[in-house]
Formats: sequence, structure tokens, C-alpha cells
Amino acid sequence: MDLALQLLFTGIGIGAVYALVALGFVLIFRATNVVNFAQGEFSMVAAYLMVVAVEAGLPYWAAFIVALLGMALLGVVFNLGVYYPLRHRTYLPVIIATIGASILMANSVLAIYGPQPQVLEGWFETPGIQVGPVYLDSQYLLIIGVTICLVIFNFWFFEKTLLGKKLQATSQDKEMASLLGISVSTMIMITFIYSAVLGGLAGILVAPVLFVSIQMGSTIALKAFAATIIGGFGDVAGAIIGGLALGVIETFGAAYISVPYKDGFAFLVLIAFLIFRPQGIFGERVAEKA
Amino acid sequence: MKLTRRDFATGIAAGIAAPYLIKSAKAQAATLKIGMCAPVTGPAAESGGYAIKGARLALEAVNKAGGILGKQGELIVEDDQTTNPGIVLAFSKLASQPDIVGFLGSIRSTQVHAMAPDVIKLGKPVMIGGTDPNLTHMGNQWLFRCRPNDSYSGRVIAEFGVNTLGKKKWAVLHSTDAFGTAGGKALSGALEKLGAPSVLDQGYANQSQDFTPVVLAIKQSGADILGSYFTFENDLGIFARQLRQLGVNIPWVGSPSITNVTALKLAGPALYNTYGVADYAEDSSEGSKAFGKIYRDAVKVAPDNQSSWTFDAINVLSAAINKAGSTDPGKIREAILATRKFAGAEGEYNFDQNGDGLHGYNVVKNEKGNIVFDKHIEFND
Amino acid sequence: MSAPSDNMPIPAPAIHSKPLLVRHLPYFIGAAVLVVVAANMNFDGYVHNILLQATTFAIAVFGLSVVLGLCGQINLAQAAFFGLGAYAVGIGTTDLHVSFWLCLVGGSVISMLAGAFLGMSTLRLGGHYLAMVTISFQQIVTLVMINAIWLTHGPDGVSNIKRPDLFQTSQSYLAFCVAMLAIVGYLVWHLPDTKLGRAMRAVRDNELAAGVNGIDVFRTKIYAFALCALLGGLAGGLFAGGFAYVSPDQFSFAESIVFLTMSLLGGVASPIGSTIGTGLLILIPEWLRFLKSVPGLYLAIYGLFVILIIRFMPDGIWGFVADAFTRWRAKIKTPPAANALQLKPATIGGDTVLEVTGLSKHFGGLKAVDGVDIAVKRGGVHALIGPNGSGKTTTLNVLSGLYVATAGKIVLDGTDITHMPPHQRTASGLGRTFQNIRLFRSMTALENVEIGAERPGNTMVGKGDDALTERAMEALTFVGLGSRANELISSFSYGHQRLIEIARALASNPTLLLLDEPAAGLNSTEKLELHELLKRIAAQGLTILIIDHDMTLVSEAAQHITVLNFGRRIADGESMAVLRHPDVVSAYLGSE
Amino acid sequence: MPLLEIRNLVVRYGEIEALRGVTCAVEEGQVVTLLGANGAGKSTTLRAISGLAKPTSGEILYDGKSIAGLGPEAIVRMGISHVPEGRRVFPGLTVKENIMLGASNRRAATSEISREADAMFDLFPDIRKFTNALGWTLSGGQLQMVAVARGLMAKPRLLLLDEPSLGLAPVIVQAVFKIISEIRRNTTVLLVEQNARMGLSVADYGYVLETGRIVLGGKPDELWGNEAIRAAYLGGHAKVSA
Repeated sequence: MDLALQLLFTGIGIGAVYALVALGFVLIFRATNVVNFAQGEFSMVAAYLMVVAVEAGLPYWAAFIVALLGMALLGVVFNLGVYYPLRHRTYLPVIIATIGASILMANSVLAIYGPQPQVLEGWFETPGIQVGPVYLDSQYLLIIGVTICLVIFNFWFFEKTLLGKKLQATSQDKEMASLLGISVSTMIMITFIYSAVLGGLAGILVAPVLFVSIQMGSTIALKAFAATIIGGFGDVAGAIIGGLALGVIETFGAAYISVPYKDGFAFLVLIAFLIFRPQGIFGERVAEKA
Repeated sequence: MKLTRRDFATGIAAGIAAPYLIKSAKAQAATLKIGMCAPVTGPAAESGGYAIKGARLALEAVNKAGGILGKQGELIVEDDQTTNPGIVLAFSKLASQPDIVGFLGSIRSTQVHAMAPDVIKLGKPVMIGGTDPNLTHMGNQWLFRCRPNDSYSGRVIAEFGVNTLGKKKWAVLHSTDAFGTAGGKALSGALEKLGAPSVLDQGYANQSQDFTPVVLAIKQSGADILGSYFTFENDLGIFARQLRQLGVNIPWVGSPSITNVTALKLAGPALYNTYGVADYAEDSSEGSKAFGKIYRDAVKVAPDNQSSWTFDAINVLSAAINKAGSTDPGKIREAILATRKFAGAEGEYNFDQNGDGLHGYNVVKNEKGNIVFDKHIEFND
Repeated sequence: MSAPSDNMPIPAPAIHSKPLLVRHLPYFIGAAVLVVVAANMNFDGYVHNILLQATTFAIAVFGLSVVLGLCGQINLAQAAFFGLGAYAVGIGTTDLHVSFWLCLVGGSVISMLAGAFLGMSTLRLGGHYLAMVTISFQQIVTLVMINAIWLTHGPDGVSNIKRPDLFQTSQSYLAFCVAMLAIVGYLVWHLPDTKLGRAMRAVRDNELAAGVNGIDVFRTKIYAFALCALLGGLAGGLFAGGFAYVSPDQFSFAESIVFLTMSLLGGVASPIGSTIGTGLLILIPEWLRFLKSVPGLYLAIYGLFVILIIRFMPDGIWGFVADAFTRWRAKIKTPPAANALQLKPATIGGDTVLEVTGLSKHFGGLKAVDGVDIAVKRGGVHALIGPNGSGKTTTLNVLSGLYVATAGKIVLDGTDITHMPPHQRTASGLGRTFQNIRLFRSMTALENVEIGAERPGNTMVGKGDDALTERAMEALTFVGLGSRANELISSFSYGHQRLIEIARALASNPTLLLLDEPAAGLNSTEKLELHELLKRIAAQGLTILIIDHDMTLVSEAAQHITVLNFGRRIADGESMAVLRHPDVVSAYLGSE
Repeated sequence: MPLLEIRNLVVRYGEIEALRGVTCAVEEGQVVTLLGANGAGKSTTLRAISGLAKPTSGEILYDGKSIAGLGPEAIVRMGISHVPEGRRVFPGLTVKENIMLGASNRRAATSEISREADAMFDLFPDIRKFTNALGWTLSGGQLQMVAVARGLMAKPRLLLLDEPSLGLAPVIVQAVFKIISEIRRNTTVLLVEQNARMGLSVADYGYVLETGRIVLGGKPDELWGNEAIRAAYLGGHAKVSA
């Protein structure tokens, strides 16, 4: 039982990271109908920005803000350089372009900053707390806390603000949105910025646990992908639940079935979902149209 | 269609030929060349950097002392991208330069496996750092190992834990790559011989983000000592932290990576008081002390095995060429195999007929982040 | 054979004067020269390795040009298939001591079966989902290679892989691989002109139209996927023999991406493009090695190249070159003339060709079609009309199998087709056109019509490609476009594209022809021509069910009219009487 | 000067010439109806005005200024609101949210927009009880109400209405047209309608389109008497030149 509780905590912690990255996938997919294969690199770049800013002597919170601002800028550049020129083409060239972008980003960081993995200190001095039989890592607690806040923020932003509604409208029917005077290109830009910041946030938060390395992005991104599918492509709540579910499945699978095949569980679950329930956990919201 | 196809073929041919022609044109300079495959890019790019520095430092010293066969030695480095296809291409690129007399291969066993067929084909000596025992036992006479192989590391870990620390309930943890699997097997085998078979033998995949299940398995197994083979420093760092956080404080004897600079930096206090077997330990001998000083002066980082083995490899190789008095591969091979009591950074080299130069390991202890030499265990078989 | 047609009295067609193999002799001579060069040039190890890698990779990339270029389906697991073939040869020749040839064939078959299985489970989803499944498959294969140590030797990989006795030396093995490349390249080059290849292209261009032209879309996709996997496996086997060592990291997801980039870079649709792409992507990183002093720099530049190529060369390098080449050549072969088209609709059933009873189609709560009865008499033109949104097109889509009927029964010429998929209905004798023209846009007019002619069960077409071409030419000539048969669809006006679509349906010699708004978008001259065409078709005894808004056309062409409104039948009967029916008038002009 | 004036408008979609020189005008305060069979070019005319379709040649003058070639976002800001065919209500947003988004063309506080949206339900009482229902749960007639309400939220000087009666049962069509006659009190309307009788019943002026050309224009009663109308819908070759 103690064992299961401990596994559950870590599973949720790592799952929350998947969820944050998955959220970025979903937002971009809904707005542009494109799967952004470079989403994981956003996390990696942000973690490095954070390391650079901390090394430059900025206080932790200032470094945090600088890193997120940097991600916003990267979102702009990514949209203008990768997505925007290809927006009228089919999904395939765009997928390949995002793959190209991910290679470019990972190796640019390698070229600029070198291959050395880096340490990024966590927010808190104390590494964690012991609650009964379960040890709670403070960084995982923070990650879970931030994920909860983001779920609430997303709910508020997409459900309660007019801008959120405009973003939703754009993702549902671009032509109609433009007829109402909503600037579609601005909405897509905002989506890319927000997704880049979300991915960045995940990277910065997870860096103290997983360290900062060039590969950190791609490993997380593949799992986040699977989470996106399990949650039903294009569903915000689904992405978060899919991420958490995946984290838990993986951790328990590793503990009770096989450690080396840990990464395989994510993909087996994914294939099972694709074959038996391709619409994900929640299913499509939009009814069949005439 | 025909036309453009032919044009294209010509294009390819010209493209391939161009750099080759340019290279052969400037190949006439009066240096003696040693080729080196190293990971400049990819996941091991960092350690690749150290390896190149170690080799360069050795070569500088050799050159100052009169060079090789009277010529200045020159190091030609090709990037192996930390992948197997990468090293195959890198090595064959070096191999195609006829004036390279000897090579430094990889510290990764799989990569050595990948390049091995080409090594046989070429028939020139290649110094390697990969520690899979098979490498020097599969009939490839051109591979010479400048590190003790894993049959020794496993035996040393077992010997030290059982006889020095007096622990019998072992948990063995290893990565599932070639290095980890071979190491884990060697350690388990050695433990069985010592009458203390492991209570847990656990593999894990590289780049795991979370080790909670592994730590809990160790906890549950009731082991009183841990032996480990980690490949990547980030994995080691994450595991070390989680191990301590979840309250496992049993003694821990790890494979050489546990003493790596990067591992020490990443894991910090989580690795205090652990033991590691190290082919390189700064205080283990005069040779290693000397190398430590040169390396610290030049690179400003603490030396480790990534750089020490390439340092030794260059020294052993150039000494052997000088002794052979010729660049004939067969003569160099004989000279290397005849190397006895050669004091290197890693220890004393006594090559056996398989091409293994070292037969023992140092045990070191992490004392508040400093690696302190504990003892050396040497085998004669 | 029938008499020459009225407008084009020309001698019998001479379609292919020389046998295929003779016409392609230059290719084989060229390939043979390459093989001889490969066997005799004394490359150094580096060049040899690069050539060997390029040759084997190119075969795997050919697989992608089939699945992606021809059939339009994505595969992000080609490295996994490549790996299956490589491990089969690796494990087979070392641990199991089986002959190289057996292993090569076995590995290719295993790959093919894996591809077919993967396809069967998920090809119905397509698009992004297919991308995900293939990624997952790739990851699982990699994990098994690493962890199933008893079988695969784990991360150590398999070394000392054997080669066939015949090709022990590096030179001869390379020559052997080049020969394989040439053979596979030849097959892939000609695949588009085979029945399967045409079906794949049709599926890529327009799945709906492919289905209603008698192509089993799902099965075609599986074939493409299996073929791609087969080539991947074959290439992997050759690779393993060549390098004598395989290990899991050579067949990772990253490698799959490399394969895909090779394919896109060179030009996804052609084997030449694949070869160019493969060559470049193997050579570029080698050329850029001088940038190695800064780690990561050359891969960063590589990533940038990928983005730029996608942006500026959408059809890849070969597409770019071929395009310029075509424009420069700009001469299109005039097709041979054809005989008059014969339509011999089958007559199994009785007097009624199509009998629809109680047909309903509901979308959620919306009753788009609600209990409609239609009876189409043999040999006549029957019209289905109604205001916008009355359910006409939905009815047609249910008839041709694009939608599944919620209730009701459809009997075509005595056969109950209610539960058949579109391609089987076509095989049973249904032909149709679409309101928004659905032609296969990357093909010529002739090829489009050939696909129609190729429908299973077409009794009017003899065996072989020549008969097919002949039938297609007849249909094109019938609609008056015979002389432009070899032009691409994009060069035809909208009106002519309609005619091609009709010709495609006619070539299949259907029992019943469904025409969905054939007059939409046509100007008045074109409408008159269409009217004439309909008369000529009807004169051959072919039964037509037409939907259109042009009441002049409908009233003059059709003898019988069924009127729908709000998904229900509001009138049915002889044309003039129906058009004067007060309910019909008010449905169109609005009620008081 | 008419509020909207179109001269020789030509629009092509690739090969298809959807409009082949349309000339017409809408006076301020009027309801003008465009009639014609399917495919005659009615919707294309509206799409060209609102900026969704790029004119190949010809002029579109709104309030004396040329708007041909501007994007839809700019045109709706100038006061032309387009309620397209098929309603295009955002399926994943609630009715209220859909209506509020109609004000995206102007700057106003969210609270102000929310108040205006609530006021819309006075004009469309039938959909008040669906305020918080998601778009996709509504029926055709309700969707049409939402779409019109959303269009009106832009406070347009000119409202373009495309086939508001399409697929609706006669009772609902009546209700929709009652609303159009309410709207006309303070907004100019250009209406595209297939239901000729209904379309002309609210109009001040009408045009008949056939294969991309205006073949007839006139007051509703003049048009209604003309055989060309019947021909345009029910056949008989209306060989009347414009």
C-alpha cells in the first residue's frame, strides 16, 4: 500500500509534466490542425534559457520571467518561420517542417551551449517532505501545483474571457471567425506563443528533477504525444487526464511488470486506444454533420 | 530521364571525389598521423570532448620528447555522433587515409563491435576503451584495450563489497545497453562465485526519467548493498537523488561512471560516501598523479577515465611504434603486446595475448564530493 | 468490334508498338553499367561504406515513395521495418546458421506481414493517427530489440553477419546491392502504370472517387503499406549483410525520420527522387563534417535545410527538376484514335433497374432523408429534384455507399446492395459522378478513365493494359475529348473536367449511372452540349438517375421525376405533370 | 449615392467563372433580394462583398469607397456584416458566446458586449432559453436565429444574409422573415434567397441571377409577374438579356 502510494505520487508528478507538454500540442493542433513535433524542444530550450539566466546572476524569479519571455519570442519566430509559410499546405509538409525545426533547435542549443548536462536548482531549499510512508519531492509538488493552477487558468481563460472565446472560435471555423472581425493570424500567433510558454514552463519545472540536457525535450515529447492521443486529440481536459494517466500507468507498469519496458507501456496503451477507441477518453464533442 | 540520371550519378561521383582529392593533395606533410573516433555530437558529446583533450595532451608530451619515429605526431579526429553507423563511417573515413598508422576507437563497446569488421579489414592497430570482455576475445587481433575489462570491474566490485565491506545481500542495478548488461552479468557471476548471489538483478532503460519503481524494488528486496552499472550521468544523478530521498542508505559500489565529474556535479550530496571502481584514480599511482597534474593545468577540470584512457592509448601506441621502429602494423602489434610494466595514468600496463592491457581496478570513495583513492585490486588471471 | 465513331474515323489503334522490355532497354543498359562499375572500381573503405549505405537506404526509401508518394499514407516506422529485415539476416545467418538468401526473403516477408498487420489495424484512421501508430510501432520494435536479449543479443547487437558465398568481397557485394537497387527501382518506377499502382494513385488523389470507381480503398492502402514494409525489410537485410553488424540504435525513430526526409527531399513520388534524396542526406552530413569543431552545428544546419526544402521545393528536388524538364519539353503525345464506345448495360433484373424502398438517413436528430421510395425504370432518364437542402445529395451518397442507410432497402438490378461498401456497389454495376468534380488530379485524362474502365466485372474490357487503354480512349472520344487524352486534368476547363468524369463512369459500362448536378457551374453552351451527351448515352440504353437544379435540362432530358423536400418524397411521376404539381411549385418558389 | 454599388464584378474560382460581370446597387435603408437557382452566383456575390472571395475584376463601392480586395476582418470593421449560408455557428461555444463574438469588429468592454448580447434575446425570444447551450445542440431554425443575432452584434450598416430559410420548415421560415422585417427598420439588408416568394415579400427591390449574371432587376411585384422568375427556378430557358 505504501509502495502504491509512493508510486502514485511520482506517477502523477511525471504525468503532470506530460500533461503540460500535451496541452501545448493540443492547443496548436486545435488552432492549426497541425501536430507540432518540435513541442518537446520548447521545454528543452526554456530549461537552457533558465540555466543561462541564473548563471548570469539574475534572481531565480527574474530568470524565470526572462526564460518565459524568451519562449514567447521563440513562439513568434516558430510561427513565422515554420508554420505560417506552410499554412495553406496539407498536414504532411508541416509535420516534416516541425521535425526539421526540432532538429534545428536541439542542435543549435548544442552548438551554442555545448553538450554538458546542467544542474538547475529547484524553487525550494528543502528537497521534499516525508508524509507518513510517502516521500513528497518538493519539485514534483510544485509541478502538480502548477498543473492544477494551469487547469484553472485555462478554464478561466478559455471559458470566461472573450479572447479565449475568440481563440476557440478560430479553431472551430477560421473563415467564420474572420467574417466576425477576429484576426485569425493574430489568434494563431497567440496560440503559438502560449504553447511555447506552456512547453517552456514544463521544461523549467522539470529541469531540477531530470537535469537540463539536449535530449530532455524529445523524451518528454514522445510521451506527451501518447497522452494527447489517449485524451482524445484536440481536447484540453483530455490532454491533462491523458498525461496524468500515462504517468501513473508507466510508473506502475515499471514497478509491477518490467522496468526496461517502461517506455513501451505508453505506446502499447496508445495503440490500444487507437484501435479500440480512437476518439480518446472523452470522444468527439462535435456531432456528425449532414 | 536518362540524361538527368546520368548527370546525377556524375554529380555524386564528383561530390564524393572532391573532398577526397583535396585531402590526398595535402596529405604529404611530414607528420605521423593517428586517427581518433570520438563523439563530438550526440548524447556522449561531453565525454567525447574530454577524451580528445586527453589524447591531445599525451601527443603534445610525446612530440616534446622527440615525437614518433622522429616525426611530430598528429591527431586526426572524426565525429562518431555517438551512434554505431556514425562510428562505422567515421572509422572508414579515417581508414581510407593510408598515412594513418594507428587509431583510437571508442569507449563504447557497441561502437567497437560496429567498427570491428572494418578494423579486421584494415589490419592496423586500434586502441579501444570499450570494456565488454568479448571485444578482445572474438578473434580480432587488432583491438588493444587501454582499460580493464568488465570481467575485472565486476569481480572488483564483488570482492570489495563482500570481503572489505562484509555485505552479502546484493542488489545489482544496470542499464540495459551493452555496457550495463555485460557489467551486470559480470558482477552477478562474481557474486555467485563468492557465495553471495544477488537478491535483486534489475535492468533499466537509458534516459528513464523516473527511478521510483527501481528504488522501491531495492527497498523491498531487503538488500544491504547496491552494485550498479550506469551509462549516462543524468540517469545516475536522478537515481542517486531518488534513492536518498526515499530513504535507502545502504552502501553503494558503482561502476566507473559513479566517479565521473558530470555525475558528481549532477548528483551532488546524493553520491557522498558511495564507492566506485575506477580505472582511473588520481592517487592510485605515480603515473596517475602525473597525468592528473597535467590535465588539471591544461583543462581546469578534475581528470577522469574519459581522458585518462586516451592519454594512455596515445602513450602506449607511440611507445610501441618507436620500439617497433617502423609503421608496419604487424610490428606495431608485436610491440604493443610486448608492453610490460608500462606506467600509465590508468595503472600499470601488462598486455596479454588477447590485447588487454590492464587487469585490475581501483576502488575509490566519494568523500563530500571528492574522489579519494581507497585501494587497488589486481588480478593475475 | 464496332464501327468507327462518327466524328473520328481513324484506323485501328497501334498503342504499344514495341514490347515494354525493349523500350526500357536504355535503363537496363545504364543499370548494368553501374553494376559493372560498382564491381570493378576499387573504392576505398570510406567511399565503399557510403555507397553501400546509400544503396541499401535508397531501397528502403523506395518503399516510402510507394506508401507516401503513390498512396498518400504516412509511415514513420520505416526504420523499424528496415530493422526487422536486418535482424532477420543478422540472427538467421549467425545464430540459426540459415542461408543468407533464405534470411533475406524471410526478413522481407516478416516485415511485409508486420506492415500489413499494422495497416489492417489502423489504416482506416489515416492522417495524424497513422503517424502516431507508426511512431508507437517504431518505439516498441526498438524496445524489443534492446530488451529481448535472448533473441536479439540486446544492445550488443549482432556481429559477424554472413554474406552469401557468391558475393564475399566488398566490391561484389556492393555490385549485388546496386543490381538489387536497379531492379527494385525499375519495379517502383513502373508500379504507377499497373492496376495496383493506378489504384494507389487514385486513393491518394481522391479516396471517395476511388471507392465509387470500384477500388477497394482500404485494401489498396494495406497493399501499399505492406509493400513499403517489404522494401524496408529487403533493404535492411542487404544492409545487415553489407555491414556485418547490426544494433538497435541503427533502427531508431530518428532513423525513420531520416528515411522520411530523404523521401521528401528527393521527391516523394518517384524512385529517382528517392535515390537523389537518399544520396544527398547521406552525403550532406559527410560534407559538413568540417563544421564538426562546433558540436551540433552541422545537424542544426541540416534541420534548417529540411525546413527550407519543404518551404521552397514542395515536390522535392526531383519534382523541381522534372517540372522544369516537362515545361521545357512541353510536347504531349497525341493519343491514338479509338472506336465508338459501346455501352452494354447488364440486364439481370426485371423492368426496374433501381428499387429504393423506405430509405432513411438520419444524422443525429436531423432526418436528412426520411422514408423515400424511388423506382428507376430500365433504359430511361430519371431525375431526382428538390430545393437546396432537401436531401437529394444525401440520397445519392446513400445510394453509392458513401453513407450507411439508417433504414430502408436498395436493390440494384435484382441485387440487394444496401449493405455493400462503395467499391462493391460499383462492381455490381453502379457508376456515378460528383457535384464537386472528383477527378484524380495528378493523372492524365486517359488514366482517370482507365481507372473507371478497370472496375471489377466490366464485361466490355478485354484482358491486358492495351484493352484497358482502348476502352478508355473510346469513352473519352465519346465525350469528345479523345484527342486530349494524354493531358493532365489541370489543363482542362471546368466543363471538360465534368465530361471526363462522365467518361470515367461510362468506361466502366455501368448498369445505372448516377449524375450529381452535372450542369452545375456550366455555361449555357456547355449545358447544351451536356444535354446532347445525355441523349446519346440514353440512346445506348443506359439508365440514368440525375440530380440537377437546371429545370430546363431536367424537364427536357428526364421522362420521370421524383421530388424531395425536407428529406421526404413530395411528388413522383411523369416529368411535365410533376413540374406543374402545386406542391412542387410552392417548394421551389415558396408558399403563399 | 447608393450604400453599396457593384459594377461588372467578375469572380473566378480556378477554372470556374462564378460571376461574369454582376452590376447592382443597394440603397441605404432598403432590403434588396438576390434571387436565382443554385449555382447562379448569389452566394459568391455576398462572399465577394464581405472579402471572402477575391474579385478578379470589377468594382465594389461601399459608402463611395472601394472595398474590393480588402480582407474580411477589415470589411466587417467598416460595417458590413455577413451571415453566411449554413449559419456557421461555432459548435463548441454556447449561444451567448457565439452572439458575443459578433461584436469582435469593434472595441467595447466585455461587460458592455455581454449586456448587448442579452438585449439580443429580446429580438430573438425563441433562443433565450438556450443561452448557455452549446452550438451543436441546436436545431436548424435556432441556429439561424443565433447566426442572425451574431451578425447584428457587429452593429452593421449593411447586413448580408445568405439563404436564411435554407432547410427550415415553413413555420420557422415565417419566423425568420418576421425578424428580417424587424431588422430592416434600422439596417440595410442584402438578402440572398431561394424561396422567391418569401424573399420578395420583404424586399424593396430584387435582382435575378442566372449563371453568374444579373438577368433581371426590379420591384418585387414587377419581378413576381415576370416569367423569367419561374424559368430561373423551374426551367424553360429564360432567354432574357440583362
